[in-house]
Formats: sequence, C-alpha cells, structure tokens
Amino acid sequence: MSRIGVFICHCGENIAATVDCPRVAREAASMPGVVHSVDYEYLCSDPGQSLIKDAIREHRLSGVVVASCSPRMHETTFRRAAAEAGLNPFRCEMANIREQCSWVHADREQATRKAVDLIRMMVHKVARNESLCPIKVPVNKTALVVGGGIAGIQAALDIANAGHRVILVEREPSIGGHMAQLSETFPTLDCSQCILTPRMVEAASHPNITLHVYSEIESLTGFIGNFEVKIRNKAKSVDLGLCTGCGACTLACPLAGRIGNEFDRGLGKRGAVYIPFPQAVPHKPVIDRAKCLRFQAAQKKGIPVQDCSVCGKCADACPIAPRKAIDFSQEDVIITEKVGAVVIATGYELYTGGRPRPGDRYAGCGEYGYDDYPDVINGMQFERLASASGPTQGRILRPSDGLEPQTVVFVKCVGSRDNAKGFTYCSKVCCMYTAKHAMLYRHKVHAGRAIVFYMDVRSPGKGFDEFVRRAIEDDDACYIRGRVSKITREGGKLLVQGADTLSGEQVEVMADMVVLATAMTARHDADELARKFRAAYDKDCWLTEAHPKLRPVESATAGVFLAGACQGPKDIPDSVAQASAAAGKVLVLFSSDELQREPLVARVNRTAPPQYSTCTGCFACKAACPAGAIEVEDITDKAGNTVKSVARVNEGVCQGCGTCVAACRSGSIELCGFTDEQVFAQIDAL
Amino acid sequence: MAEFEPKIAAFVCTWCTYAGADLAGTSRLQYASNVRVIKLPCTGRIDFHFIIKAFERGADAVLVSGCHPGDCHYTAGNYHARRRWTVFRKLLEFAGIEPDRVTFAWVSAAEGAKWASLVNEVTEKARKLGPFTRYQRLNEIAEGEAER
Amino acid sequence: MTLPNQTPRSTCTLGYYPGCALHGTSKEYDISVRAVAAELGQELREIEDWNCCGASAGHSTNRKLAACLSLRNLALARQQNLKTVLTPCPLCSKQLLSAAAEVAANPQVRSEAEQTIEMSFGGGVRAINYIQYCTDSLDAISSRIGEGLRGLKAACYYGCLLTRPPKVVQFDDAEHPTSMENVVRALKGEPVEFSCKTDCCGGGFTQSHPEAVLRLSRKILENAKAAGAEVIAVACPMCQVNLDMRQAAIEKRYGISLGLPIVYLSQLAGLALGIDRKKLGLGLHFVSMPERGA
Amino acid sequence: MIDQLRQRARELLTTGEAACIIGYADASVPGKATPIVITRAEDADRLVFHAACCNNLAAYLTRPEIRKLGTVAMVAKPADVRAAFVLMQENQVRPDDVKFIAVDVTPAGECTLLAQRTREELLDYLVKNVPPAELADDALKDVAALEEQKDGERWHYWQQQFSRCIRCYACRQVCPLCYCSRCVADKNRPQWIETSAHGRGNLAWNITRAFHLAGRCVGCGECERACPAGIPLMKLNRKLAKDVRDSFGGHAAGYAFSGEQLFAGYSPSDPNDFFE
Repeated sequence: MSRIGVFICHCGENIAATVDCPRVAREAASMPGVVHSVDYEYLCSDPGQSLIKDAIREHRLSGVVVASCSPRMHETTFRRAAAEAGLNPFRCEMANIREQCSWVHADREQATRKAVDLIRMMVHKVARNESLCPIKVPVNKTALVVGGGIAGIQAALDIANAGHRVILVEREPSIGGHMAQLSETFPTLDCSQCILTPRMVEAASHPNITLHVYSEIESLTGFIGNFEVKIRNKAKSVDLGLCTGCGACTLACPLAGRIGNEFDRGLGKRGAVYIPFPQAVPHKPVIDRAKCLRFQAAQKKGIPVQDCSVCGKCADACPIAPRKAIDFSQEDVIITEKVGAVVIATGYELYTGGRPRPGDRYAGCGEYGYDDYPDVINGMQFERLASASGPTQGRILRPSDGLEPQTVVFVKCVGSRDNAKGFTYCSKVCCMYTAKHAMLYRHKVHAGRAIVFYMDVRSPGKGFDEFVRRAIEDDDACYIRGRVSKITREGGKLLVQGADTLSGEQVEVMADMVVLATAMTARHDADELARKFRAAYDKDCWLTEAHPKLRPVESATAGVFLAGACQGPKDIPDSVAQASAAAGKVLVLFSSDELQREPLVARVNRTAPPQYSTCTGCFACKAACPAGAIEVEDITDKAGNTVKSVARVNEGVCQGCGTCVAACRSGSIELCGFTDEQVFAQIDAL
Repeated sequence: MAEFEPKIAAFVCTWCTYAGADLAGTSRLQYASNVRVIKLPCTGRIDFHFIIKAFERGADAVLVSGCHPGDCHYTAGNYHARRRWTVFRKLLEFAGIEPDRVTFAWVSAAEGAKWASLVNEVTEKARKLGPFTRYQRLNEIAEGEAER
Repeated sequence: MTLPNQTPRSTCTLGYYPGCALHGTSKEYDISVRAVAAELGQELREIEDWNCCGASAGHSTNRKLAACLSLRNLALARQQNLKTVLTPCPLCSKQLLSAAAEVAANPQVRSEAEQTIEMSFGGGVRAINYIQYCTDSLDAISSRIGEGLRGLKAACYYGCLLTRPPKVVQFDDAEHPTSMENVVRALKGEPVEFSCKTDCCGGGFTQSHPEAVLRLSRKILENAKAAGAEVIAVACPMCQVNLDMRQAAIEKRYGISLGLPIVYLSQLAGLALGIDRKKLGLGLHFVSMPERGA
Repeated sequence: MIDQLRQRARELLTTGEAACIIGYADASVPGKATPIVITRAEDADRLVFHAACCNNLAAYLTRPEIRKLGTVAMVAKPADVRAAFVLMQENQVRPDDVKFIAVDVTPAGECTLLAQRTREELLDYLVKNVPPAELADDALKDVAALEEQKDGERWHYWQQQFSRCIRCYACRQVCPLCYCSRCVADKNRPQWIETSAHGRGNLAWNITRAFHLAGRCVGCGECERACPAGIPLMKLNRKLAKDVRDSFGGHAAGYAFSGEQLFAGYSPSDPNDFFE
C-alpha cells in the first residue's frame, strides 16, 4: 500500500489568493493512499524543501505530490529534494495549480475545486510510479565541429586544447569563413585577417584536430555520446599530400582571372584551378570542375576526364615530380567517424540585396537596382573593396569604372525588419558595420560624402555607441533617418530617392556608389542540415536553441550544440563567446566516461517462455519510432534456433516520446514515467 | 438551476501545448476552469483508449492537443498521432458520438492565447451539447452491475 | 517551340475584357489592341454581357460590391469557356485578380458573392495585362517584325497599378519592373533608362486636386525627356490621359516645353508591325506622335 | 477443377515444397465445408473447394502448431491471399514459408484454380482482377445510409447491435489479422476494455476491434459470419476501409506483401483540416 505525501504551496499570494490551500490540504488528506498532507508558504524555499524531506523520512513516504507551480519550473528542484531524503526522485510528481489554475481562474471556489482534482489525479498516478534509475551510456570523447568559420575554429580549438580529438569539417576549400572576408572589425578597427589567420593556422596544425576542408556532412546517426557521422570529402582534383601550394597551376590556368571569385563576392577574379584567397588554410588549390575546360570537355564527350586531352596546363605547370599533384581522376570519398558530441557552426549567408533567386524565402528589393547597376553593392562587397588583400588592394573604387566615388550612400535594414521585402528580424550587426563602412570610406576618401539612411541606430555593446558617434561626429558621416524608396540610374550616377522622416521631407541624392547593408540570412540549406542533425529551426530557418534563455547553445537533440550565426545574426565576439560556451558544454559531456540520462524511455515487456513477450513482432513500433530506437531481438532456444522475433528498445537512443506505445495493438510496450497504468489512474481520477 | 458545468479531459504534449498552457498562466489569461490536463511527453503517446476511458469516467468532452506539424520535439510523433486520429474520430462519429465531444488542436509553446480561447471554445461546445447522457447511461448500468 | 499536344497561346482564343475606359475615353487603346491581335492572327473574344469591374468608386466604398462585380465578369468568362482574359486596363485587371484571390482565399465571401450574382464561379480564369500579353506573344511578334520601331527612344511608364499590389497582381518587380522594356526592345525600339517608371501620375486626384496632378506628371514627363525619350509608352488609360491631356497645362503652368507623345504599348506594337497609323488611333491624342520618315 | 487442385497439392507434398496443405474438406454436415490440414500426399483427395468453403485459411498461418510444420501451402481465395500478404507485411509469416494454391469464384459462381502461383503473380492478379470487396459500391451503401442518419440515431443503432455482444471473441478468433498472442482486451493492468458484457464494455471492445483492423482488414467477412449475435461487424470494417481509402491516397489492405504498414507511417500531407 502506497504512503503518499501531498504538499500544497501558497507561492505567497500567487496561489493562495485564488486557491483555498488549507481546504485543499484537508481534502487531499482523505485521498486514497495519502498519509500526510500540508500546505506551506513557499515550498521551493529551503525550509519548504526541508519540510518535504522531513515528512518523507518521518512518514516513510513512498510517493510525493507537490502542488505548486509548473513542473517545467521546479520539477528538478523537488525531485532532487526527494532524492536527498532517500526517496527515488521519480516517485515525486507535481500538480500544476499555479500556471494552469490559480493564475487563470478568478473564481475561488472553481479554482479550489480544480486544484483538488488536479492533485487527486496526481495522487492516483504517483501511487503507480516506480523507482527508476538513470540510464548510463558510454561517451566517445571525440567531437565533430561542422563549419570552419571563426565560431567553428574557436570551438574546435577549445575542445582540442582540453585534450580531446576534434574533427573539423568545412564546406569551402579553406577555413576562415566570413571573418576572413572582412577588412577591419568594429569597434576597434583592428584588421580582421590579422587576428583571424593565426587561429586558422593553429586549428589546421593542432595535433588533436583533424581538418576536412571542401567536405560536407552526409549523415549523422546514433545518439548523445555515440554518434556516427559520414563525411563526404569532395574531389579537389589536387593531391594535398603532394601539393606544396606553390600556385604555379593557378597562374597557368587559361581561365585565370576570368571567373568571378566567391571570396571577393565577384569583384575579384580567379581561374578554374584556384586558391580562394592569399591567406587560405590549407594554402592548396582546388579545381572547380563546373568551370574547368578539361572536365567540361570530358563531360561533353562523355569520356573519363583522364582520357581527355583538352588543356591540362595546370598539370603541366605543376613542378612536383615524378607524380604531379594535380589529379584529375580524384573522386569524392566518404569517410565515417564515431563522435560523442557535435557542434554546429555553419554560419549564415548574406542576402545579396537584389531580386530573389528561385527557392529564396523572400520577395527581395529589386527597387534598389542591385541586379541592374554595378555600383550598387552590398556590405560584404564593400568589405572586399576596403580589404588590403581585396581586388582593389583596399582602395575604394567603384566597380563600374574603377573611379573613386565622391558620394557614397549607405542604406541600412535592406531585407531585415521588413516583412514585405525580406525578413521580420533585425540583422543586428548592420548598424555597426555601416558605421564602420562610413568611417573607412571617409578615412580613405577624405573629400568624400558618406550618407547613411537608417531606420534606427541600434548600438548596444561595449564601445559600440561611442563608435557610431565617432562615425557621425569625427568622420562626419551624414545620418538621415528614413527609408530609401528606390535607386535608379541617371547620367552615370545613381539617383537615390528616400524620405527624411525627422524633417518630413523627401530626399534625393545623386550618388556615385550605393552600399546596401543587407540582412544576414540562414543558409539556404539550413533546414536540410537541421533535419540531418535532428535540430529544430524557426520560420526563418535559423537553428533554434533548446531554451531561449537557459539552454542557449544546446539544440533539441541531446549532444548536438549550436555556435555562431547558424542560430541567428551575430557579430564576431558573440559568435566566439557562443562557440566557447558550446565547447564548454561538450567538455562537460566529455568529463565523465559514462553519461546519465533520464530513464523515461520505452520498454517492451518480457514474459516467461514459451511466450517470452506479449510482443508479436509486427514491428509497427519500429517503423513509427522517430528516433530509430527500436531493434529486432531474436529469441533463441537452447539449440540456438530463433523461436521468436520481438521488439527491443535501445535505451540510449530512445527519446521517450511514446509513439511506439500507441502504435502497439497488443499493448506490449510501456513508457516509463507515463505507463498505461499511470495514465489510466489519472483518467480514473477525473 | 445552475448552468451545467461540463467535465473536460485534455491530453496534451509536454513540449508545446503544456508549455503554451503555462504561458497562458504567466500571461494571466483567464479561461474556463472545466479542463483537467493530463500531461504526456508527445501527442504520439496518446492512445485512443485514453479517449474512450475518459468518457467512461464521465468526461463530457475531450481535448487532444500538441505541437504544430513540423514542430514536434521528437520530429514526427504528432504526424503519427494525426494519421491515427484522422480515422479514429470518424469511427467515433460513426458510432454515434457527436464530433464536438472530441476536439483536436495544435497549440505551440508560444500560443498561450490560443490555449485560453481553445479551452473556452471547447467548454462552450460542451455546454451547448449538454451532459454526455448517452455515455453516462452506459456508465450507470455498468457501475450498477459492478455493485451487484 | 511547343509540344504537339498544346497549342501556342497566340493561336488559341483569348478572352477580352475592355472595361469602361476602352469603350470610352481611351477607345484608341481598344482599337490598337484589336488591330495588333488581328495582325497576329489572335482571336479576341469580348466577354458577353460584361459589367463594370468595380474600380474607382466601387472598391473604395463597398468591398463586397466590388468583389461581386468582378466575380460576375469572371464567372461569365468561365461560362463562355475563356480561361485567359486580356484586360488592358490595369484598374480592371487588378479588380479581377483581387476578386479571384479573395474568393479563392475565403469560401464565405465566395458563397455570399455567388448568391448575390446568382452564378457560381469555380475559378480557373486568369486575367492578364497588356504587357503580359505582349510578353507571351513575343515570338509571334518578332517573327513578323521588319525594321520595327527603328530605334525609337521610348520611356516605359508603368504607373502605379500595373505592378501593384504585388501580392495580388504578381507581375514583375513591383518597384523596378523591366518587362515593358523587353517588349519595346523586341519591337526594335530603344528603351531609355528612366527613374519614374512606377511613380504616381496623380490619377487619383484628377478631380479633387488637379494641382497635384500637374506637379507629379511634370516630374515624370521631364525625367523622361531628360532621359532622351521621344515618346512615353504606357499601358494604362489613366496614365495616358493624365500625361497626355494635362501636358499643355503643365507646359503652361511651369513655362516649359515638353511635346512628349504618350502612346499605348499596343500602338507601338502596331507601328512596329507596320499597321497603318489611322488603324491604331494614333491621331486621337492631344500630343500627337509625328510620322517618322524613313 | 478439383482434380487439378488435388494434383497440385499432391505435387507440393511429394516434392516436399510444402510440409502441409491447409485446405477445405467436406464437413459432417452435408453441404458445409471445414478447414483441414493434410501432411500426406494420399490425403490430397480429401481436399474440396466449392461455394461453401468460406473460412479465411490465412488465420491458420500464425498458429504455433502450424508454424512448427515449416513451409505451408494454403488453398487461398483472393481474400485469403490478401490476408496472407498483410501477415507478410507485418512480419507474422516469412514470405517464403507460404505457397499458394490460389482459387477464385467467377461471377457466374464457377470455382476455378488460378494459374498464378508466386506472390508476385498473385499480387498482379489481385491488382488487375480483384477490386477490394469491402469497398464495392453496393457494400458501402449501408455505410452511407447510416452516415446520413443523426448521431443520436447512429448511437441508438449501434447500442442495439452491441447490446447483443456476449464477448465470446469469435470475431477475433476467425480473423486472420487478430494474431496477437495476448489481445489488449485480455490485458488487465490496466484494463482498458472491461470484460463484462455490458454496453460500456461492449462499446469499448467493438470500437477497439474495428480500429485495430483499420487499414488492415481485407474484407473477408469472417468476423460477421462467426458472430453468434449477428452483429453487423463488416459495417464498421467497411466504414474504416472507406475512410482510410479516402484519407490516405486510396489505400486498400492486402495489395502489397512488403513495405510500410499504414499506421506505422505518416505523410506530412495527411489530412489536417480537423485540427483547430
């Protein structure tokens, strides 16, 4: 016979104001199995918790019902308290009489009656709760970091420096990400590459870090502590083992300087075989097979590329002997690794500022003429212009004719905070980098006019507002509060029409160049990636954290963590901070050889032979399980022949959703913590 | 006499609807006190036996609610549940149970207001239908037999 | 090239909804549209018993009335088996499109409207504006064009309604459209770069606030002239009327000289196809378009 | 026809392709037939097939004593084949453990032995020639008729029917797809379905039975035939078959012997209109 204690919390006035707690305690006392029932001011307080602990000891309670706030608030608190008093934590349940009773009902009588009902239902449930012990799963102390931008590099270095192996996967031929493209960084104006490149080199040469560039994730299976990841090493057509990165091939390529360079956002040019940028890590070229004359010819002829005689100048130019480092016959390689934790740091994409491409999730801002006028560029392109390693060696020259623009208009919030054109969210970093751009422009073109159209100036952060003031006051950038309606070209100049909402005037500016501060957006394939990692994502395809405040770097899937701009627009310090936080979480996970999981998992019953289990092996549960936790167990007799195949739950994989239970016709699966008997009892007490 | 107060059983998932109901609380949204919530990890766990049993225990209406399609914490539990109910609700209707006795709804953790209005709506529907006398007569007979 | 089993748009019968303007003040638009269609061997079948589209007074005073009016036209088209309806006047096409969208989105509105007009509408009728018509017939047009417009410099003026509201009309880029330019290019004319192509001509104020019309239309006209345009191409009766009829007043009021002919895209197409000027109603404008000697 | 059938049976046993034949023999009651399992070729002559051979023999495939015998050959009407297919889909029988002696009855009422033997051939035959009986238009008429009534009338109708249920579970026993070694109706911790034969228990049971067969019932009608109380169980089965067909892209049970079970899967595009 169960001995249940019921504890009713006043939560100050929060509950007591609408629920008659003493009366509830009296009524609870007469419920079946209840041997102790009290109400108290604040149960979550220390004295409140000791009240519960003492009662557990004194009355030898076998179950506890705490009627107070939502279990989402304090379940862990009270279960811990129960455990400290020697009661199995899973024999403690909560009845939510605050969020779902006292706060939502005004009528004292009704609220009190409801509270009693909710408690009775829990009392009935608790009477059937079992002692459960946490599940132990081994931890493979190797981490997978996806994305080699600053966030990925930081996370990888932190984990590697703690002595664990890290597999760092980057989609592009070089690590570095967007930060490598930036000129100077706000608010200190220190050179982005100068602070980044040492980290890049450190990551690439770190003994604990295995780097896979030009690679993508094929699949992730398994569960926290025990993932298996398949990585596709895309064919680089260059043997990185042999290549010394001398770059002879890149010069020899007949297409050299003819293909828009992604790294320079099309402002610079590259060849079909290329090293993305001078400080690339690894400093080795890849062949862009979609452009390479030889590969295209081979494809047209339908012959293997090594049998194709077209071009091949890169191979000829390669000084490595006897075997050339250029390897046309190279193919994609899939490698499999076992890891215990994953950090997703896949970063963001920048909205170009033009019309949407097929499949884009926004209407775009065609009226700004990004697609029509070469001198309308976006923020990242300006970064390349301003960068010493950029296509103009850091001189601000407009793309159309290479002249120095005398008037530059900067337009903020292009695509961001605009549901009609782009996205509802604020892209967060644009206010700062636009101030920086205006500043850099004025530093480089002293006579130039910098005009900034803004909706608001948002500059919270250390030294941020001072930085914006500097742009306005010291470098007299002209800030106009208002939107730009459209940009057209008149006589070689750009006519920018907009509004000054402070003076209420319409404004027209004749500009030589326009820089659009466009929104950071989620990667176009972020949703696909999220599904691969069983992580959740929001309407804009940003990956979502497990809890917006209390679990900001965890994903919905245990063992998968988030770092950097894949989770939302961020600047460098925020990305680095989050990356280190994610690394910290990984290290917590790696700090023990086994990890414990809440034992709220499904189990298939076992019975005596010859039945062995009431499971008839239809495996509807197996197909229904979203986590892939159900396995086939062949029950064999002494002679070793299979007598029956039944379902078995892999406790490590099971996420405890219970979909299998409802899929089982014969009722052979239970979900610990939510067993049929427990739910039945709750309904029974309605 | 006093207005009939229906007894309503709600089976909800812990991640979306239960959280949504909590949000309704923290936002102090007032709604009818007739609903008794039974919290489950996921709508996928909700067995059709629950609904029948709720009626057998005198519920006048049942509410089943979880994460919106695509938002399931377990990625697909709600899809599985939806497929089962697509057919089950029609079966109940065919057996002569008014459709309005069972309500299905998606309520996300952010939709506290939706939860509040949903509960009111379900309560209103149940009030209109009146006590579930059909089923309760079965219950009386059954309990009567049990006593003998 | 088109698959054997489907007939190219240009040869199948098109529905035609002229609306009030093309039967009245802008009959040259109507004339030229028909002439061009005939030249292209395209049958235009005017919707029998069509009624007002519900624009201007209608939609601003009574939504339901506007919806019903347009819905009836659509239902008629459906009955007369006209799947695509050429609607040269943007006010009309916008009305038809928004009515179709509204009933598609809201079954209740639909059933109400259907009861009111005592007809049912199953959807499946698409209204297209004149630029879409030309774009769809580009092959047919270019195959029949010799010298075409011989580099005539034209400013393409869309006005406010052709591309708006974007969600409803879903045509080109609302703020920076380019499709009319493409048509003019196909006619061997030379579209000029022109900043005011979607600016307001003041049409809404013709009665209430003529001053505004003068100011707004002046900007458009001057900008086009500055851009080197010889004509302004339009596809909207309201724009045409404002820019053409008010031009003299504008010249007088601001002491400037413009002399910019405002011609319909259909008239340009007609010229390019070598149709006689009279057959295109080119003589009916206030600022008439000079003959261009060979 | 019957000689061919017996010949085939003999072959299967003598060649050892099958360890036993599940078929029909004449019953002691004249004009009736009864299921029979033979293991010796010489017994093949006891096999018969005629209009009175109604049992769905697939029900025997899952019996432990039959399983023990190894490879089984069954005299199979279309419904029996469909049932066997569902059993394969649900991993209850190993596809290669079942051979078919497929038979059918022509519209004219003439019994024929089918040339098709392999499951692939038979699947093809079913798809081409045998539309699901439970979904035949006239079969659905009475369902539609009931659907049109008011819920009160429907309730009354079913209460009258179910009130006669004595919970003998004959419906479960004859059903080839009620193969659970422990039916949920017999589960008593907790007891979802009350065992006593009163209205409440009977409603719970009959709803459960019907729903557990949703998307699986092959419409052989055995449950209804076996019911001593004459409850129109097929009316429930047909209703569900129809709803399943209409809701899930024309699904009909038993037209595949592999692939996912309907209620073990889902589609993001499943009906969503009934959700608030």
